[in-house]
Amino acid sequence: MSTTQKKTVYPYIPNSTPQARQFMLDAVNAKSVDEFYADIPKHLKLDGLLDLPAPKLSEFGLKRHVQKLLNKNTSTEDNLSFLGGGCYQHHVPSVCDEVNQRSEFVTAYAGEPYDDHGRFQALFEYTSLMGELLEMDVVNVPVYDGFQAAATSIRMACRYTGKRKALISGAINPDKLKMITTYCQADVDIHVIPVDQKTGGLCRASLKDLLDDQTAVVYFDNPNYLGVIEDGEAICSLANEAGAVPAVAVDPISLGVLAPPANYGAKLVTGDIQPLGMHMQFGGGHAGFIASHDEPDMVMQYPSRLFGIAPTEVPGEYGFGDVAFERTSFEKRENGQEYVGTAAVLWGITAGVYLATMGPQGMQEIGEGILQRNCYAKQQLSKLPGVNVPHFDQPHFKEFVVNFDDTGKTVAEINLALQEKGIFAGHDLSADWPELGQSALYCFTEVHTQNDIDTLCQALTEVL
Amino acid sequence: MSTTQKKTVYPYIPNSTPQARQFMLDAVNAKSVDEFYADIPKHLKLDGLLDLPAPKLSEFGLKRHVQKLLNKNTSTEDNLSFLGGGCYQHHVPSVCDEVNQRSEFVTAYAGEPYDDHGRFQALFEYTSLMGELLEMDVVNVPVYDGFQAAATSIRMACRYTGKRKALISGAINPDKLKMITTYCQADVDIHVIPVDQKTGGLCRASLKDLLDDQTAVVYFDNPNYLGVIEDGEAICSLANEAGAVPAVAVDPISLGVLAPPANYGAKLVTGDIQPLGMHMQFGGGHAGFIASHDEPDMVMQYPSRLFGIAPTEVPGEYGFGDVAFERTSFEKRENGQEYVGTAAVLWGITAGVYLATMGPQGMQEIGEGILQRNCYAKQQLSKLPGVNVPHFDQPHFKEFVVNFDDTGKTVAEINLALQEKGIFAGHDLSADWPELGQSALYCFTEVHTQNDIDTLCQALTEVL
Amino acid sequence: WDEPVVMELSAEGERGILIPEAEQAVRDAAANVYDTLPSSMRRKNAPALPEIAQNRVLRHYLRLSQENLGADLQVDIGQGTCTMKYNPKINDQLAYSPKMAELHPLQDESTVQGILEVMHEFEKIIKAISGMDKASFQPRGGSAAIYANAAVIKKYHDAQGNTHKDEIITTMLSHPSDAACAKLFGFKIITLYPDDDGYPDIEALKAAVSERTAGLMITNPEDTGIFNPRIQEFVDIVHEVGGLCAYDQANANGLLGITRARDAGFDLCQFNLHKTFSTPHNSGGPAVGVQAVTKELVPYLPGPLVENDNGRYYLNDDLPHGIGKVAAFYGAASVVLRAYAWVMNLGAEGLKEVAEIAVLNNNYLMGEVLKIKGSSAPWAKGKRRIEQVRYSWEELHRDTGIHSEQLGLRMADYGLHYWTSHHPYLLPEPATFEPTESYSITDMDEYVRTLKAVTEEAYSNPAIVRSAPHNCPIHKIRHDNFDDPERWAVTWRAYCRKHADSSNG
Amino acid sequence: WDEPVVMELSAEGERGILIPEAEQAVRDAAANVYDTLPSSMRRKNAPALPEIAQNRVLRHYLRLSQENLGADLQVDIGQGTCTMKYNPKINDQLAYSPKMAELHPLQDESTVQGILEVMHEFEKIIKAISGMDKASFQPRGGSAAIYANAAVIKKYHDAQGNTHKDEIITTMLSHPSDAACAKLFGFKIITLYPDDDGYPDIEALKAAVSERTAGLMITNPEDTGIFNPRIQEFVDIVHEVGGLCAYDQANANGLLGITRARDAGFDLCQFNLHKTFSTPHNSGGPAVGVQAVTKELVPYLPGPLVENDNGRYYLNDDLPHGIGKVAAFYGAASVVLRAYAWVMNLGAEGLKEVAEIAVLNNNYLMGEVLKIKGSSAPWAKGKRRIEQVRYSWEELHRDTGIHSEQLGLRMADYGLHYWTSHHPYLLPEPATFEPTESYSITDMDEYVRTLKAVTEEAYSNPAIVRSAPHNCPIHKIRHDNFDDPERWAVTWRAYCRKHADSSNG
Repeated sequence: MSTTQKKTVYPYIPNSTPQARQFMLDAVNAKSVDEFYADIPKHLKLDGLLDLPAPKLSEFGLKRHVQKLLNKNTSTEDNLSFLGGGCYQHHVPSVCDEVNQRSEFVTAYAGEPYDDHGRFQALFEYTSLMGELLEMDVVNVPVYDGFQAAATSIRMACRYTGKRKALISGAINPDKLKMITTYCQADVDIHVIPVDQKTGGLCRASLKDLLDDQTAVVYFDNPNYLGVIEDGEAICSLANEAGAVPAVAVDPISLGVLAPPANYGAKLVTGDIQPLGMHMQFGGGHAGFIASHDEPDMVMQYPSRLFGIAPTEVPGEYGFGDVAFERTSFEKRENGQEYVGTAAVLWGITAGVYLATMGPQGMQEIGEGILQRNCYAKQQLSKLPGVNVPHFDQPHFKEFVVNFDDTGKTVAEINLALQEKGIFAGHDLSADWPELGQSALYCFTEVHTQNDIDTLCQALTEVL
Repeated sequence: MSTTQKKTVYPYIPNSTPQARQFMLDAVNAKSVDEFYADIPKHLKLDGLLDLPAPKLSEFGLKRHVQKLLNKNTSTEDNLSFLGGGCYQHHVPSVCDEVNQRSEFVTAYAGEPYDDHGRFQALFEYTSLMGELLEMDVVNVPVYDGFQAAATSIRMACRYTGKRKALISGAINPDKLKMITTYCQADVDIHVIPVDQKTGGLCRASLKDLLDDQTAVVYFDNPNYLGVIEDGEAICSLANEAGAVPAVAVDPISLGVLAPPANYGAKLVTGDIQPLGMHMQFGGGHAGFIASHDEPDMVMQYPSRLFGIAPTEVPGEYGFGDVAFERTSFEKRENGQEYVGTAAVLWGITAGVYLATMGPQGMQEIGEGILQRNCYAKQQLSKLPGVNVPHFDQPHFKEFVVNFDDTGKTVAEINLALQEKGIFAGHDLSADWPELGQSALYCFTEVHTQNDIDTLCQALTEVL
Repeated sequence: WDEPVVMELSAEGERGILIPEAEQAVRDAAANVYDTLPSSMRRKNAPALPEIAQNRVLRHYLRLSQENLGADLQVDIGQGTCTMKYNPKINDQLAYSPKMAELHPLQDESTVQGILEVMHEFEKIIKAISGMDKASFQPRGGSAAIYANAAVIKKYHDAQGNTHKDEIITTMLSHPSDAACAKLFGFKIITLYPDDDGYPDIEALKAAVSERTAGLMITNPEDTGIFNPRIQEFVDIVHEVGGLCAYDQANANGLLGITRARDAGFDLCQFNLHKTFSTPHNSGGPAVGVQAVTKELVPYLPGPLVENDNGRYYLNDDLPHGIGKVAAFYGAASVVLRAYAWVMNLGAEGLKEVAEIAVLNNNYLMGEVLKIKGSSAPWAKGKRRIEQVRYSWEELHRDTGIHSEQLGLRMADYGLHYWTSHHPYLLPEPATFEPTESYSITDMDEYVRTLKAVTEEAYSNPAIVRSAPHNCPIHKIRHDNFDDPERWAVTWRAYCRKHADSSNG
Repeated sequence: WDEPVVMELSAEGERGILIPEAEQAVRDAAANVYDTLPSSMRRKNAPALPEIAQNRVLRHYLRLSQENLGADLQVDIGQGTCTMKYNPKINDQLAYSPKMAELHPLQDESTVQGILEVMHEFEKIIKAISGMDKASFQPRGGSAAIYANAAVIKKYHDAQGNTHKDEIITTMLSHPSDAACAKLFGFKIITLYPDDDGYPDIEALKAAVSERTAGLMITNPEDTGIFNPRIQEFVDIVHEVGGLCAYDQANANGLLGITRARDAGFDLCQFNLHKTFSTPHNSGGPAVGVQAVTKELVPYLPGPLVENDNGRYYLNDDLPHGIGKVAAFYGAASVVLRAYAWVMNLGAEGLKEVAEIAVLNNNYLMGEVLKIKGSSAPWAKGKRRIEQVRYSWEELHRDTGIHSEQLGLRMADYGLHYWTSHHPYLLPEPATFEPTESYSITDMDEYVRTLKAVTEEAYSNPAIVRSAPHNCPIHKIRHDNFDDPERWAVTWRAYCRKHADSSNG
């Protein structure tokens, strides 16, 4: 009656039936699978089974087990969230989910431009759409995330200029700076440009001091980590005058209303496409882009794959393929540029769907709506007793710093109290940015209604 | 700055741009769309706009609005549920969701066997898989639900025999009986066979009394509405001896362990495929099947579409098409059999996926597991003070009656108390089945662990 | 793909999924579970289902899905009368939420307030659109709603003691279910044919009505796309003899916010949510047919109705005079949810835009189609159409010998749908196109361009059209297997039995 | 489908989606929002994105998806080394849950205990499988984990003051990233070539090691499927000179539960969850490369690590000696979730079954492939392989002039993948097949049958192979557009600029 005695046949392993196993062993004239492992020395072979938890063999048992774990999480659908700091809550259009959950894209990998034509075209379209947003002619197949893109852009600039001094704006995500430092350690000398405490922007005077003819690159985020929109033109001009490459990291969702860095002199532009249709996924929705003008010397510095368009033998038909493949480590191992591997193609396809769905007007409206909400939130928050917005007069996109020093409470205390009211408050900056005192980074996007902002203010009033 | 003044362009309506509208008006030489409505008398034309709520024009606004409504629901994923009574909580294999959410199936409709070959094949496979489960050669394209299938089977039997007396087991969902009564009113005389209070099964003696040579059909559910497995062979024999068609409604998920009605003499078999891979959806996951042997006189009684297989002009290739289409109201209007229309094809495809995934062993194991859990639950529940299982000694599949008369509490009171503990208790039978006193119908399937059953018993102990 | 029938994929012992086993204590308690079972109730042999590993099952069905043309994949204006419009993905997403998908219909009302509110709010919307006083979402399809309307007509007359009323009048170009469903209740069916202009013949109606007339069940516009301007007269004529009038609104897409069933005097009507309200066709259901009626007919509606008592929603099944049940539980609630979301996204202005663009698109398309040699739009010459047009290829057939159906098979080669029409063909060589509001000018032009190319083939190379399809998943099917009881096979087991020697397997 | 580039679908004014507008009060408050903005920061012209209605966007991408061959759709054993296995749908479903998808990485740890627990539990699993003491899921891909390993090696030696250690040894048949990532840290790369039997050359290793050796980064089995039996000697030799050994476990699928990295003495290793642990390849990521190390190297790991303090999970970023960050936040947590679910479904016995069937399948496949005329499996003659085989069509090429790559293009005509190998080709006319545990005997036989048919064409009708593909979405691409800066075009705007006259659009 019970089947426990019988060997388990696994639904994911067709040939786990005893019949199939025996058939194949017979076909290859082997007594047991051990024969295939003959090259593994006996003392390296594991005795017995791995020490793993008892399996949930049934799909239902597995589902229930994992769901129970996930139910321990409280998500941003459960709570109202004002967290930003590099990962953003935006509306994900349903077409993005529909396309990126298509089995054909989910389970594809490294097929050729013929059998996987659709993937190549979708990626070429992604780079083309990004190209319009950025007003640049070259955009890479996505790298891991904005951190990676930034780090690579700095190395690219150094190779391009043949110099090794990099000036990096301090108004940057501290983790990103750590990543860059590790990534560039062998070939780049990193200098951090301090933040102007008054404006929350890069300190222009310091930049001038640091900048010299040995400088390969001036790198800054715009909007920067503190949400401030930098005067990119002024900074890029300084860099260009000094013969350094201006490299700008940008939030692509801002580009319906903010100028693309190419327009104010940037030569390398990077960023993270997570805002363009990716769910946050606890930080799993990131992918990085690198863009430049179509200057061959710069193009040859890309470590990433670049997909180009070309006619086929049939008039009117397009095909796609790798541009200048010999740059890559796939082709030249350690003599290629940096390295390349599986990164985040599905998010590139998705960002393409996002931009095609949004169109020029959608991008303009979403940018403007975010500016407006930040403006309103700044005004409302700074009305609360003891609450200050230190860079109130600066232009902000999406986020800004809120200071609580005058309330006599720590951000940690305030955030805990808000969490009990179902609100994920702004990210606590006090550890990484002691100079800002008890401050938090609050983020407002198109998902926030006036009522959400008012709810936050009301809750803060009760908490403070 | 604001776009509120401009005409809304709707994402779902490409030609809602002013440009497109004007282009088409020009092309057809019309001044305005009013011209197309010239045939509608002026006084029938609506003045102004419909009185509807203000729209949520943005996808995000819409999503948030509807999610807020849905969040007022508590689902069977939130609570532990023991509800059955015709709609059942089973595990839905992920492949079922994957296939029935495929855009190609979701948005298809009435294409031809060539352009929609996949849909035709998937449906033919569904009927073929059901045919194996039922051991019958003819299975229809799904009708609306098991209610519809039962009602139609009764009319089919009457047409087949040329008689109009139908005996219907009283151990039936009361709503189903209502549906049958309305559906059959013009041509069928309905007689209800009472329930044997002791066994919870159809009263065999009454059946014998009611049965005569004018009887067209003896219809019963097996397992019946109270969860009891009827002695189908005994009942079918009586019907067959009297020249009546034995028509049995069966829960298809029971057929890995229970005999298919064809094996005990049934000539028409119906049921609902909701258990075979459909989410409950507040009752939206239903679809009905009707099956018979391949007897031409019976086949010609089907109102539904029947999909057959046939070779094509290319050897080794199959195609699919409508069998005996001229039976239908599509072809013969009021002279066809009953009527046919859009019903529940996607659930048919899904049930096919379910059966192909489960295979013979899956169906056997799931049936056995359900029998076992019911057996255990019966034992545990009847140990509780004041709790009785009136048909304890009968074989049950999936559900059984639990009586609370001796607790001095009503089912309504008990269920409310359990609900506060996060449990959806068994369906209250006291209104529809006063003869059972304060009783409820408890359902146990493969989704219930021992711990779930014990949790129920513990909660009942606390509540009683 | 050259994909076998699923039964042919079986490999002994393979599993597609494993089942949660009962715990040891449960199995022990149930050691004798089979003993109470009559032995004839125990299944002796496992069902001969195939044994297939999970990824092979999936691969099979994914391949079949790719051999199918959903509206999402092409310009689906060739299935006239079917109203193939865009089914927004956000609505599907919402419907897949566990808060919708995992609701049991017998849960306590306090735990399903959200979906009840949706149903109640959507009923208000339907009332606004139709002018009716009450609506039911029980019927699981358009024909089921027609059935429910016929049942209400029957019940109403029974309640009035109108036993003499045993005739229902419909038109030849109304959906066949209007006739078939009425017949189910024992009504005699009187079918009006179109007059020379394609309008339902009012003289024939006058001749048909009598004391025996129980009701009129009629579509408007009919599948010709021609609106019957005398519709109110039709209603009045039937009302005069005490009959009820049911408006089959399967073709309502061009009329949303333009005119309402109630305004023309109808007593009942029905909408197909999977047509007019953009819910997916799902390859042929699940669906919802909305039944809406005037105050006078509310007592006869099927149960339960969704009611609101001071903000608390509940299901009212206390309908002693009602027709009872027409479906299990409450119909397909998740379809109602999708339709609600669709209307809430558009609002009153948006619905009117839907209607107007559907009609504008249709008239634009008609202009383009009629430029093709061999085509015509008979009846109501020179008049505009509402949301679809019944065309005729009579001239093309005369010129080339090619039938409308053959054009359709050739269109399939180009990945486009093409539907002739419901039988019987009142017009020779018919075809019906309905662009809805969901297709752009470019889309329509593409369809017409292909259609033109096919008709040109009919003139220049009729053999290639006659032998189509050439570029479909399969080639021409041998139809003699479908009507001969000796040869038809509705299941694989029947096929194997009847065609053992010719089997490919 | 003959689907244009998305930019060509634009129609003036169309919208794909509408954006939630800020409320009037918000807009009023922000009336002067642009005033603080430097004018050069304001975008002057809207980006030249296409304007497309929603259903047309969707139709476009759905069609592209159908022009793509996912592993779900075919017998994907032709992409050797890629470990194309079944990606269970249940794991995707779980990952799409809002409780995973809608988590912000900076939420308070108390609100993300579930996903932290998953990561912590999965780390235990990785520890069991590798024998290592600690694992990080930060790297967003296999190469990123190799990068992280190189960084740890660098950091370790820096911390020890081993400034003289500036060489990394790898093998020519290890993944190119092993060489490239080490190079990033300024290491000099020494590459060992296989010996005559295809094994990494131990004599060459002995010659290569020195005081300067910082470490060994090596795959085993290499992409040949040949297990290096002297692997422990390799490790010992490097350890003797104070180097660290990193095991690139990209090819671990045949070794799960069979042998562990730690047992052979390795200090670091890495796994690709999207290969060995069945998470989807996603057309090339997102992915996770697991980095696992011995106790001694834990201080150098990237942060944060997931720790458990009496049942409370937290993120430990207090790693003063660590390499810092290698990715934003915590890598791709939903990929970890899927891998966790996969292992939890199989358990220890299941993982061993995975390995054994992957290896058995591979050896069965090898037997069948080698029956095809013109094929060979050079190196380690007559020996069994682990999970894949590098084949050579040298003989076929000699006989017919057809290259391995051309066979691949012809296989594409039959809807099957075929991959030659990473450059450079150490073997002439290489091809690499890896059946994994996910394919059945029938599947493998089907693949081999097609391969055989293609090779027979090479012998009988080489022209048809040489001119392939014939049956793909597109025809042969003119490759001269990809390497010439005057002609390459990585975006549509570049294409239009450079090829204005030849544009199809």
